[in-house]
Amino acid sequence: MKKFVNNPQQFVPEMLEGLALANPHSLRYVPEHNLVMRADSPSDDRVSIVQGSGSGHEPAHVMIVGKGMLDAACPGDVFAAPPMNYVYETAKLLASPKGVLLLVNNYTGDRMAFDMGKEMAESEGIKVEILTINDDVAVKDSTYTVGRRGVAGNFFVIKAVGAAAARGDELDEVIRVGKKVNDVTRTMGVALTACTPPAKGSPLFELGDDEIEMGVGIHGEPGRERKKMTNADAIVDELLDAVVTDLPYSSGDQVALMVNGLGGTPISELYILFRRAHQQLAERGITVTRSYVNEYCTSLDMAGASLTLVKLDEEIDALLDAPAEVPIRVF
Amino acid sequence: MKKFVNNPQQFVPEMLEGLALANPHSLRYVPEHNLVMRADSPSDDRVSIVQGSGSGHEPAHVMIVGKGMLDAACPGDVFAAPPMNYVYETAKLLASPKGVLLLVNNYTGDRMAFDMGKEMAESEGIKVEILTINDDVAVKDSTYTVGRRGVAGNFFVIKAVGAAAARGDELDEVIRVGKKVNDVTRTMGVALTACTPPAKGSPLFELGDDEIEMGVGIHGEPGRERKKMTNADAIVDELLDAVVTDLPYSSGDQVALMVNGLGGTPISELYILFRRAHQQLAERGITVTRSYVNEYCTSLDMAGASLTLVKLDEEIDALLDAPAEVPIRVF
Amino acid sequence: MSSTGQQQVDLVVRTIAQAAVDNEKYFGDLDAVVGDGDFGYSLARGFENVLAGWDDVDRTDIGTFLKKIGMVITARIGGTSGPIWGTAFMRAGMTAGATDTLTGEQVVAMLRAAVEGIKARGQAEVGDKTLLDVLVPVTDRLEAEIAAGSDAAQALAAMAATAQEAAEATADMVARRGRASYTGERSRGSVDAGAMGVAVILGRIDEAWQREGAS
Amino acid sequence: MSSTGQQQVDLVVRTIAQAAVDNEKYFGDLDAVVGDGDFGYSLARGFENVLAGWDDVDRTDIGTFLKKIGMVITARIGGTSGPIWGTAFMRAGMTAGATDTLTGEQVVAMLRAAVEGIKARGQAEVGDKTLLDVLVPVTDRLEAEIAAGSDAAQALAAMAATAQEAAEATADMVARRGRASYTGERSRGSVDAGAMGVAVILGRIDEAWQREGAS
Ligand SMILES: Nc1ncnc2c1ncn2[C@@H]1O[C@H](COP(=O)(O)OP(=O)(O)O)[C@@H](O)[C@H]1O
Ligand SMILES: Nc1ncnc2c1ncn2[C@@H]1O[C@H](COP(=O)(O)OP(=O)(O)O)[C@@H](O)[C@H]1O
Ligand SMILES: [Mg+2]
Ligand SMILES: [Mg+2]
Ligand SMILES: [Mg+2]
Ligand SMILES: [Mg+2]
Repeated sequence: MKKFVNNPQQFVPEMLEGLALANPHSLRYVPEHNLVMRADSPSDDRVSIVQGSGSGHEPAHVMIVGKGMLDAACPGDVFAAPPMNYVYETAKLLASPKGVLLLVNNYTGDRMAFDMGKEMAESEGIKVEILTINDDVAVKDSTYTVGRRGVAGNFFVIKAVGAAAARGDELDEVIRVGKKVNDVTRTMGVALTACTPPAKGSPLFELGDDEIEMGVGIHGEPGRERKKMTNADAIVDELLDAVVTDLPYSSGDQVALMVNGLGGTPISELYILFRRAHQQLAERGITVTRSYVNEYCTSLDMAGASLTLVKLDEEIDALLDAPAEVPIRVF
Repeated sequence: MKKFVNNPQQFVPEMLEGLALANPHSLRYVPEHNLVMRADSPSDDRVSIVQGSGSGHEPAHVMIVGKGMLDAACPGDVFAAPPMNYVYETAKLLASPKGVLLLVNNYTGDRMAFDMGKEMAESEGIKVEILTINDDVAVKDSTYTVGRRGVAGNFFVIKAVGAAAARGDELDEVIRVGKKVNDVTRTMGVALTACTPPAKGSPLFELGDDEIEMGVGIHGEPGRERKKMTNADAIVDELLDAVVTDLPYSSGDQVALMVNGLGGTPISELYILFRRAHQQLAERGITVTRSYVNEYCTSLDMAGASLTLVKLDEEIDALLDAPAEVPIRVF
Repeated sequence: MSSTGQQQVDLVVRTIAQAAVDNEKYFGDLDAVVGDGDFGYSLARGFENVLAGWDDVDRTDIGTFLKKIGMVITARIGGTSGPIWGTAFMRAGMTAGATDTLTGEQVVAMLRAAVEGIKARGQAEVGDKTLLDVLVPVTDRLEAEIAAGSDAAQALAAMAATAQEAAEATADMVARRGRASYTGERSRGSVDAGAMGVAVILGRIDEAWQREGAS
Repeated sequence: MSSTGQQQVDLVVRTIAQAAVDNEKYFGDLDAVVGDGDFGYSLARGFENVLAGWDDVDRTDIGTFLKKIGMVITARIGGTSGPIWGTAFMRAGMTAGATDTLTGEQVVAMLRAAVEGIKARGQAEVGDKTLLDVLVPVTDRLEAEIAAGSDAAQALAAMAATAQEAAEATADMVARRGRASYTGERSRGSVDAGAMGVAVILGRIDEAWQREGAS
């Protein structure tokens, strides 16, 4: 393993320490609960927005804590949902009279921890709700499984509920907005290489030199199928077809298009994917009016990408357009 | 090679096409000259700022064209300086009565192309100057070589001259500011893996599983020495020592600290490096007042990072603080 | 079947904790096949905490002791395993209650309570390819051994054997719960990490008991 | 030594262009050792352009022809090679002037002019480990061959041999110009990409000439 790591067990705390040092005025880091929060949260005038999940998806979610987005991120260890206690402590620290909204990507471990944490917080009189995000179309929803996974699309839910909370919306209204965005958001990803969790020290799975994993999860979970490597355009076409036909998005729709890098893919390649996706959507009569090309929700150092579509209307467009101020920035 | 590529020869044009599609209102893409420019440039009231260089360093420089930064980027093919004609055409398109400033990283090919392009533009009455950037301390300057390389530190020069140009400064003044920033900026990088140029299709150099290249160039050029892999803190200490002692930066200084990812390293690891660098600078009595942790100037998909320091004074701090609006953004 | 006291409970729980720490890499590799590879890491970090606070755990009675262990696990272990394993220990402790000794029948009742807790927490059933597919047959086997008049050592040896078989049998199942379930048919062919984890740990308890359990 | 006309100039330039295209990978690999690996790509893309516009190049006279070729190269080839190779062709063309034939002495003068152009453009000298370390001995050799009364074919064969030796000798040098110079002592031990490129191309010219040059 060649990574910038000291003690793999300190991977997350050291990262959070670095984040806090880089943002001394805007962030507060609470090491006891592995927690990063806005220095000026909670506020009596605002629903507090909290996102929890395993680590290893940076910038999601610790690096999008800030004005107009998250009040706090409650990360677990790499790829592991936070233990219930962290959730409980986070809810307590972020308690606002307007309520706390816990955003949870749809994974068994995360849902359990947040359900339990919520119950404990409620038993102390804190107003808490959970909103589950499940945008990944890779694996067909079925009664036998726990439902679709939550992946990069959660950025849009966060942005929208962050904007709604910032303008003072009540908890119910914030939840309505978040659900609405989740309902029109779909994602699928592909891996060119496996990621290497620091504590494991070797690739999480084996992919041949000419193989890709179509529909991969952001924790390296297998997806739809393992396929032969092909060119960028063909990969986009397959991802896009799966995403477009799922909602479905149709001719006349205006959409936000996100090309999200999974950690090891340079942004030059992401724009090559974006180009094709934009062109193919145009062919289907779908207009891209908001563009997102960057790393949003990664899988450590995995080479790969995901495509996300959000169907826009005036309300969602305005929420995505609202200002924000977060540690992940360029200047 | 597993990369998102169609035809390797179309790597740069397809990326630029994607970039233009994602920024239809703010950017103009001129395929004949491989050029990306602000849609509203040139302006009679502003010196035009142009950066040229080979491609493969994205987001540098095509993704930082926008208000407060570059008026145009004039990229060549991957790792190859643009041909002289592109430079000449760019200067013509960006010609402003206040002048055109060409920013050039210090490499033989780039300097030749820009010198020749400048001469040609001048012969048509265009006011053009060149500012050379050379922040890389990896290889000792000597009369035998062509001088230090220009690497990630050029972001700070761009940001400063962009801000100076935006407020209407004259060309001389913009150049003064740019030189001033370049003079107090130092960088060194390290590679954990080699990058794979799309047209080559295989890694540019061989690095053993336990080896790193200390002082690597952003085109994969060898640096100071090949060493055994070690932990994150030890790597930071070596980079930082080289950078700090070069200017030198000393106790009482206020600095901007940049941890720049080289393309294949996730941002989580960059924050682990930042943490150590910040702590070690504090031990030396050097205060970090501006923090930059992201990818700025990459080397395709290379895993690795560079550290940059800029010694701040009020003037530089204000320029770095000025607003900007560029395609590389999160929301 | 003779009764079991705090000393034996200590032995069993400490063996579980030590086995989790010792098998960090193996359990992680099992989880990497169709999961995300963190099962070993999560268990190891959590049970390290159990061992670190070992001497200070409240031992007023066996029920209290197990509930406290459950709380440390829930507080410290992330992922799916924290809530699942924490719930199991807490339910077992609640069922044991304020007692200093346990009969075989009581242990069966505790295991049944743990199973019910896991089912409720994970909304999982036998056959979903989880640790339940080992825990349930193991509990059945204990019940049968008691009925047949086996002593604790005999019962444990039998349970360890059943666990190993049951864990291996999960290879033929399709995962319907947890992260592995996303892969559908592709989850077939490899054993469930949690199920094999329980089997390995039971093997270690069996060994430890034969060595020290009677003392 | 007999004189050379446009037909032979065509042969030489087309051979250079074709050799650059054919050796893209090899030249790139040479440049990857202590450079950035793009030398082959840059030359190939530029000379592809030369070949694509081949029939339309202005052939009013040899000087004009070479200058036009130089302009295509400068316009199309990036990196260091564009300005360097473009300058070489333009200087050679300027020295040839408005003529339909070239004597051996004229070719020597053209090569000297190209060398001076490269030196000025690259601020490089013999011994800096660049293509100059092949071009200069090759020009000297041509001059010596002419003095010795060799014909064009003999001279070319001799030049190709000299070029190969000179290119290999660059392995012992430390780069003082170009990207390779950053590596200092570490640049020793591998040949210079540009120098070996010129040698390979000269070998191809030699072959082509023996095959078609007399016609
Ligand atoms: N819903 C569930 N109910 C019961 N057990 C489960 C459930 N989901 C997963 N498990 C068990 O947990 C194990 C995985 O644990 P762990 O790696 O901690 O979870 P995660 O998927 O969150 O990374 C699985 O092998 C399985 O035995
Ligand atoms: N300053 C210089 N003057 C003359 N030739 C040079 C100079 N620098 C480099 N070269 C030649 O150019 C070759 C490299 O060309 P190329 O790969 O296009 O350059 P770059 O370093 O810009 O990628 C070297 O092998 C050398 O022969
Ligand atoms: Mg997990
Ligand atoms: Mg180059
Ligand atoms: Mg797991
Ligand atoms: Mg080169």
